[in-house]
Amino acid sequence: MAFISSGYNPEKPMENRITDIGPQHFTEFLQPVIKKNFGKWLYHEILEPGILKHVAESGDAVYTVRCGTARLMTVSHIREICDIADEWCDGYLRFTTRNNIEFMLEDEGKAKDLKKFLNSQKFPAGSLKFPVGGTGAGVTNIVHTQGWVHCHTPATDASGTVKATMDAVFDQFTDMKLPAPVRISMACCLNMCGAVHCSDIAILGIHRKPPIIDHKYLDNLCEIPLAVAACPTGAVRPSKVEVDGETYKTVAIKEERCMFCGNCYTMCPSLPLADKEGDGIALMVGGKVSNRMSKPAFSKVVVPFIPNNPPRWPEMTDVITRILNAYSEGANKYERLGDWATRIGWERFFEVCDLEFTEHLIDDFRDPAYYTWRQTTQFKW
Amino acid sequence: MAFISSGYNPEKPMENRITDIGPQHFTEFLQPVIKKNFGKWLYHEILEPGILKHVAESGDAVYTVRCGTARLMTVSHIREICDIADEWCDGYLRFTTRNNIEFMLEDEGKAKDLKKFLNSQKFPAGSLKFPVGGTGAGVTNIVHTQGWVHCHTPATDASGTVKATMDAVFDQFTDMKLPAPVRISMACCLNMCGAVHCSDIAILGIHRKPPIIDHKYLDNLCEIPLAVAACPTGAVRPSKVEVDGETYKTVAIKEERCMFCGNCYTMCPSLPLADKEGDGIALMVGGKVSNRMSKPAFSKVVVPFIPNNPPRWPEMTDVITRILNAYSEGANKYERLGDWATRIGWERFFEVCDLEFTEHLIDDFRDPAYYTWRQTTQFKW
Amino acid sequence: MAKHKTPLLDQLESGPWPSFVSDIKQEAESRAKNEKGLDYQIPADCPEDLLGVLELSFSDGETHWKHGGIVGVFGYGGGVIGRYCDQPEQFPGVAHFHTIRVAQPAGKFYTTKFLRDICDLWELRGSGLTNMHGATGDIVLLGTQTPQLEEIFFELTHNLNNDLGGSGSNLRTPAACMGKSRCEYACYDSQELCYNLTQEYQDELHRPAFPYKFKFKFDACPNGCVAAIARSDLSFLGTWRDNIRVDQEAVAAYVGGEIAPNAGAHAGRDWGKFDIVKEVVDLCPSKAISYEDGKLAINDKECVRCMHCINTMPRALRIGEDTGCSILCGAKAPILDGPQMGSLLVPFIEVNKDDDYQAIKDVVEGVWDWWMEEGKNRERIGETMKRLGFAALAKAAGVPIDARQVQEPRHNPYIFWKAEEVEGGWERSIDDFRKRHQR
Amino acid sequence: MAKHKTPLLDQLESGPWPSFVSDIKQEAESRAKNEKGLDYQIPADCPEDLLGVLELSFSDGETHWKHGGIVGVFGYGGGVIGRYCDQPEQFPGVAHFHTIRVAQPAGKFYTTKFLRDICDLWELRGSGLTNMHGATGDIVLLGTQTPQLEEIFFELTHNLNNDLGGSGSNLRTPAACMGKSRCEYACYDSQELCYNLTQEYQDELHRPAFPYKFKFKFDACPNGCVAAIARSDLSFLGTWRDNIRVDQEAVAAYVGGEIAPNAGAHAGRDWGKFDIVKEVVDLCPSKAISYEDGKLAINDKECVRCMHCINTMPRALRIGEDTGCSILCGAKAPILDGPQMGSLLVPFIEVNKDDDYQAIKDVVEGVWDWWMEEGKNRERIGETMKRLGFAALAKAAGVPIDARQVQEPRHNPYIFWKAEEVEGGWERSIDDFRKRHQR
Ligand code: SRM
Ligand code: SRM
Ligand code: SRM
Ligand code: SRM
Ligand code: SF4
Ligand code: SF4
Ligand code: SF4
Ligand code: SF4
Ligand code: SF4
Ligand code: SF4
Ligand code: SF4
Ligand code: SF4
Repeated sequence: MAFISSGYNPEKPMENRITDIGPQHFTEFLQPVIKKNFGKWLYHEILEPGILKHVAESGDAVYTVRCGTARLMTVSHIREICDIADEWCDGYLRFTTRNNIEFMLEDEGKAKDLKKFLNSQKFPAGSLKFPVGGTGAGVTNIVHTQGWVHCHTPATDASGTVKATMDAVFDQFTDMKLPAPVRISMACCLNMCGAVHCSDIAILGIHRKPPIIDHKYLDNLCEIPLAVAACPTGAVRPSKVEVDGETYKTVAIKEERCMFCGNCYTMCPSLPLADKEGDGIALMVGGKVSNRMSKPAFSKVVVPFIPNNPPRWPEMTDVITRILNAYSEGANKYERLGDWATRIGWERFFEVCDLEFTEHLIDDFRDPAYYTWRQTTQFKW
Repeated sequence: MAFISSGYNPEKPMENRITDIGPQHFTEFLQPVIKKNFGKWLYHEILEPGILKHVAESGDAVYTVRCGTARLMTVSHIREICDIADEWCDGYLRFTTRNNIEFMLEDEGKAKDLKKFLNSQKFPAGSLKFPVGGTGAGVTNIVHTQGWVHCHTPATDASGTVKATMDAVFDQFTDMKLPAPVRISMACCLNMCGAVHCSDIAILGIHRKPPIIDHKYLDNLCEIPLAVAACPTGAVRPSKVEVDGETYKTVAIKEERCMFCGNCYTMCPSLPLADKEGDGIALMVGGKVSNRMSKPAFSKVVVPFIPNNPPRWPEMTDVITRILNAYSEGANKYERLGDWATRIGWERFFEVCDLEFTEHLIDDFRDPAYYTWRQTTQFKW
Repeated sequence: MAKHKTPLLDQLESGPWPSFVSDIKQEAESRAKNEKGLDYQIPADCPEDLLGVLELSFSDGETHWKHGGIVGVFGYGGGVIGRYCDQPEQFPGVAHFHTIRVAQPAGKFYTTKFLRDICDLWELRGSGLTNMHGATGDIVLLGTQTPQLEEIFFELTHNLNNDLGGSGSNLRTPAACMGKSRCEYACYDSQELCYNLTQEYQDELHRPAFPYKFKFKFDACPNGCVAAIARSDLSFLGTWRDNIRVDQEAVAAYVGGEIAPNAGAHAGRDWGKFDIVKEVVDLCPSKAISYEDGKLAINDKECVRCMHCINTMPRALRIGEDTGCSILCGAKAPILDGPQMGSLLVPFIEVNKDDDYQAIKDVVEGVWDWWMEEGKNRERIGETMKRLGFAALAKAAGVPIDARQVQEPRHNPYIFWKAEEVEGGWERSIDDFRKRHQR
Repeated sequence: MAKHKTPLLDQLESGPWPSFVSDIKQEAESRAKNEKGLDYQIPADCPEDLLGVLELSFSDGETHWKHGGIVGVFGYGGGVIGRYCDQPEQFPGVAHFHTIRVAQPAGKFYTTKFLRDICDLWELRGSGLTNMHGATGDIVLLGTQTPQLEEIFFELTHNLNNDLGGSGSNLRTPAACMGKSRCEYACYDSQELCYNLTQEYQDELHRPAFPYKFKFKFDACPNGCVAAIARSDLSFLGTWRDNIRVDQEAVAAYVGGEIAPNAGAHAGRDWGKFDIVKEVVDLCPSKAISYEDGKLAINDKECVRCMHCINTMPRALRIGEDTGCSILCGAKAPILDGPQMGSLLVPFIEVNKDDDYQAIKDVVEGVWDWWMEEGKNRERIGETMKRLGFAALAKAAGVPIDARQVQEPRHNPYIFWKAEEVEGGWERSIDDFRKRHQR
């Protein structure tokens, strides 16, 4: 490999340097009809799963074909997407906030043709490249994180759990037969980059073993006070330890105080948590973000632990489909998953989803825990 | 005065001693029809304000006439009550959990006569001795505390504020024209012996000046560690102070951390809080206890401070009647005050009650404060 | 004529509501007259001095009572609240002014005989002033002096066959709603359970052994007339497991306007004709009721037993027959960390007098043992359970974990797993780990 | 043929959903073939090594990535996440594997030209793998080595006219919903405001000066399509102050079944005929809607602008015309103290491009100044406001106190009064007090 210079001169880093320009202005990227009718849209229709029609005050209409992606995508794949956009959409496209691709066209017939075309594109091993769907009252793409593909703190994989889940709920992606939209999110550790704290269904990687302490190296690699300060439960304290006859400055961990958040590990690489048997998945449900009818709500933990069972995490997808089915049968039209569970009562939720309620599902973290306990005699048998 | 011995022998305290006998069994005190139909009641009716009729499976009926009291009552007054019970009710009566008296009769006509009689009894200066009412959808007697009559920590008086309030809402005691019962409670300091933390309307005495420290005497009168531990905000710490050339072990108080709860004073008489200008009343509303329709709920502070203005606290009774009127006009039948405020929104509550919303009404005490802030864009103009 | 001028208090003699000022004045007068020729054991003019010191507070806006010293009766750690005036020279009659808490009978039913005995005792040996009743439920005798305490106790126990109530870090005097005595909603005998537990735990009531105070209250149904859910460390609320009993004829009578809804509780205003759909069906919190073709149907599996429909149509609807109580734990006033309602610990327990309520006592004692072990000084059980977690309490109480104990599951994933729950345990070696993961 | 056997990953090639494994394999193949004859600046086989290390994780259940060192481009404190493999000998292609966050255009609209340029750059200088997009909103370029960082930055800024995104204790890359570009519900131009603030605060975005990370997100209406209220320290949600516009003819068309409710979002199941009372009137959270005689009436004063009726009948109902946004503060994931949604700080503010959004910037800067002054290290603003109180934040932001900021007033009476608010102040002498009150 020969180093190819971009023009950057390491000797004079400030030479020709361009900084602080931010992204380009979004209007550079707007499809012409979109640009023309900017701020003048009148209404929309979902013509069929994955196809939206937006009509402007001018009478103009734009047809959007939405399709799923794996988010983790290669430049080969992006180029293929560009080819399609060039051929069908004059070189314009967009990504949604949930990592779907939207192709915008001006002709309804062409939009429907594009949907057919997209649905016919497959990877050699058989999975679809561009499944159309994700609109209306169904499941759309999963917001997720890095997992074992790129992060140092995950308790599970992201891309793998997401692929397994989307395969399992694929029908709900292409149809619109649920009572309301169901948003699934995934985060591979308690940092929750996937912001699973407010999703209808959330897949969350969790650790269950306290950090192992790499005493010999800790003081070299970490700022002990930062590691101590990082622990929300005060489980970490400075300490000295003798290993092989030598004394090391290090930390000690009150293991019974640990709730496996990994914060200390974020600050200190000598405190790894990962463990094949300890790590796995918690499932949370009933969060939402929109202000429609009910207020935004947090997700609640309903399954405290499912072991990692790659590549397809069948125990996990089994529970997810069970919850989706129970919701689909029980909820009213327009009713989000959490609103349904609240209406029927969480005691009933566990019954109809055939889930076990265990002590781990009762909040015991800090004062606000109290607000999740039941302070009434109102409950169901 | 000559000491009259009861028979107790101070030399031999254990002689003849009877202990741990508790109260008498309640059946000793039950009126015969009550006793006969115990556990066999079928239904009840409120014949008119203050008169209840309970019908048993046997067909028996008992008529109860309920009347208000000042709670702080003398033996003369109790004897007068006994006279009435002897004359009308074969020597039986009861007190309610809200300090009303109930006279039970077996004849409807006599019950109505008794009501008339009770309503005609007055103290020489004009107030009624036994106003009949307190049933159904109205205001009943106020649960309250000691105030300046007997306690060392009050920030206001109890009997006085209660008398002023009951005079102001007297119509609501004798009629049943509110949407639902309205329970008023009174507590003269943050200890809240009146349990005002869950009342439709709560009158609460509050201090607003940090304790004065009686440095010279503190160490003699108090256990310093207990006083330090008592403070929920950690405002109190051990300290030494020089007064008049002598050094005293005492405490220091971080005044800006004080929220005037009086806990330190409970533990240590050398830390008095009482102050004419500092002390006064906060009003809270919207709490409830019953599980009917909605869950039990805490009262919320809606007026952070009203100065003590004895003997009649007119500013306080003015706000109370304003709230009652707005509630009476705005609420649905069966709807408790807090449920009404929640339904219309607290922003609207302040508008219709013509109350000012100030920063002091925004919770800033500990983590749960967050749950009272608004985490949605849903609000009213 | 009065010993002290009380211009401010005098203003509280007007207005319709019973005036405590007028009442105290009448007592003062009665003691001054002393028609019975009693040899008052504490100053005869103490009611006047009480008015005097109160008037002083009304004018200077501050209390004039000091902390009580440790006063009480031999062998008991509670029942008396010591109290001293901070202006004893000005108000000698109330210089010492202790209160006595007398255990009230469950449900507060009385004979005049009993009350008159109390009055006689208190006129002679106390101020003649009382609270009927204290906020916890006791008969509160307001103001006496130390030498009278044992005398009063002796007379109470020997002549009135009655004990003192609680104070201090004890079990406090339990209280019950009137329950089965006169209420058709009673799901269990709140008075009997109250009486039984009060007797069973006399030792805990009289001798401080707890970290702090502890209260029991007994409501025989979810209406909560003794406010148990808000005001007692353990709250016993009646409920049922089977179906609400419906009398369709009576339903028709309500719909037809023959019976006033809610037993006539709203008679003071014209709310229009009773509308069963609007007033009952639509207001059911769990939407368990339907009304079609003149028939009311309740889906009892969905009912949360809130009492609304029953309260509204007491002649048509009755509580179920498979009754018992729910136990909630931890209610208290806001000191120190904010107010708490009771949290549902036991969704349902039978209230069984035949075995002396053993199942209930097991729960009570489990809770106490744990609290006495774990609770800090001056920490209410509600605070202990917040600090150590609901599951720890449930375990201590021997109560199985149940989804009904929560309003909703936890929002955070901060689960405190234990080593024995995790495959392979927690023992791991960094060297093994480093075989798989280089530094 | 593949460098590593990946039997577990291979199982993820089946099933309908797009397989990232198949995609990575296609990239591996393309790089192996290298038809364009590129001189790959990082190992050509890095996609294969990525599959290899991932397969290892799939089989041993643990990640094989180490903490990143401090890598980045000169003068910036963010935009690059350093990452190293803990088995570099086995997987040399990914031994160093840093990600680059590239600022995405507001609303994520693209031309293929721009995307192809990114692809060319990343094929040459990176792994060829990306995330479209990261959870914050960036284009995430997945995997390159340290020497390439400045080169990539140079090409990005010079050739693509685009900057890096945020990471570290900076302002993070702001994100917006598609808003006015294609949505009839947009109450303000979320993309323009996002763009403007991003440009205004480039310094805060690139140079860490905050206690911790800080996120902006812009939703042009309360539907919240970019999840601002849950995922940004300051959330800007569109709203309006006047009336919902009603087209009664279109209402009739919905009722008549001519237009599918909710734009057809429920077409996959037969939910029966549209019932305007059940589906709209009854579901309005503030019961502000009535439907009588074929006319829909909205009591706009009671409307809380939840969007439900508009979402359900987009052709009949439109948002108001006096539009702007609400600003909420403090949303974050649960680390450390539990999750937070944004709390309503500014009920309504005009979104005024004419004065360059000055009013909004005043709020932003007030919040920042306070947080930089008061915030502890690694404390999100949501935690600071919890610690110091909402009123302190409002004051710092220059926002008046308003009942709309709370869901309900405080439950505890623990008000921190200040000396200057209390008549007579706090200075008192114990001697004066003792004149009134003896010890
Ligand atoms: C790349 C990304 C996940 C993804 O796959 O999309 C990501 C990846 C990381 N996040 Fe994140 N976060 C990402 C969006 C988020 C979000 C979602 C959002 O912004 O909407 C959140 C939740 C919202 C929030 O901010 O609270 C999030 C909450 C965290 C946290 C917890 C912060 C907290 O205050 O609660 C951490 C821990 C930390 O900062 O130490 C964290 C830390 C990390 C680090 C830097 C790990 C670390 O401790 O050093 C991860 C680097 C992974 C890697 O190797 O590339 N990340 N992180 C997302 C950024 C991509 C982008 O720029 O578009
Ligand atoms: C006598 C008393 C019980 C006792 O053991 O002393 C009692 C008696 C009755 N209550 Fe009560 N309640 C009594 C205190 C309470 C309390 C406690 C309190 O106020 O501190 C509550 C809880 C209040 C709260 O939620 O804040 C209480 C909440 C109810 C309710 C629920 C009302 C609601 O709308 O939420 C009912 C049902 C009803 O009113 O139909 C009820 C119903 C009843 C009935 C109808 C029960 C019956 O069938 O006889 C009784 C007559 C009601 C009436 O006065 O209209 N009772 N009731 C108490 C009278 C207090 C007084 O003097 O005014
Ligand atoms: C007499 C009574 C008020 C009344 O006028 O009725 C009362 C009076 C006092 N209470 Fe109370 N409490 C009384 C019922 C209550 C209640 C209501 C209840 O029991 O339903 C509560 C709220 C419920 C609860 O327990 O939380 C109550 C919560 C407190 C507290 C705060 C305790 C807490 O944990 O939050 C204190 C402070 C303390 O214990 O240090 C307190 C302390 C006190 C003291 C002993 C003052 C002290 O700090 O030493 C008061 C003595 C006053 C006096 O001079 O007589 N009192 N106290 C009530 C007892 C009468 C009775 O036995 O029937
Ligand atoms: C394209 C996208 C915005 C973007 O800038 O990329 C978008 C587009 C639309 N959203 Fe959204 N929403 C988008 C993410 C969201 C999110 C964010 C998320 O899921 O993380 C939410 C909040 C979800 C939540 O509450 O947890 C969201 C909550 C809504 C709602 C409220 C739904 C509800 O029942 O609560 C509506 C109203 C509706 O569906 O009628 C809505 C409505 C719409 C409309 C109808 C707006 C319009 O008039 O065009 C768009 C088509 C909806 C559809 O797909 O059926 N959009 N929408 C996002 C598509 C994501 C995807 O690929 O699936
Ligand atoms: S959620 Fe945790 S493991 Fe996953 S990308 Fe974020 S920080 Fe890394
Ligand atoms: S994992 Fe979290 S709780 Fe456990 S020691 Fe580390 S920082 Fe503390
Ligand atoms: S509320 Fe406070 S001042 Fe009043 S009686 Fe109770 S402890 Fe005393
Ligand atoms: S009054 Fe309360 S907050 Fe103030 S110093 Fe005393 S204990 Fe602390
Ligand atoms: S709590 Fe229930 S049972 Fe007891 S008196 Fe009240 S309504 Fe009757
Ligand atoms: S008791 Fe309450 S929940 Fe049960 S049916 Fe009646 S109204 Fe509904
Ligand atoms: S948030 Fe509102 S304005 Fe923005 S895309 Fe979603 S629906 Fe449209
Ligand atoms: S926007 Fe929501 S609150 Fe307003 S009228 Fe429509 S449904 Fe009701």
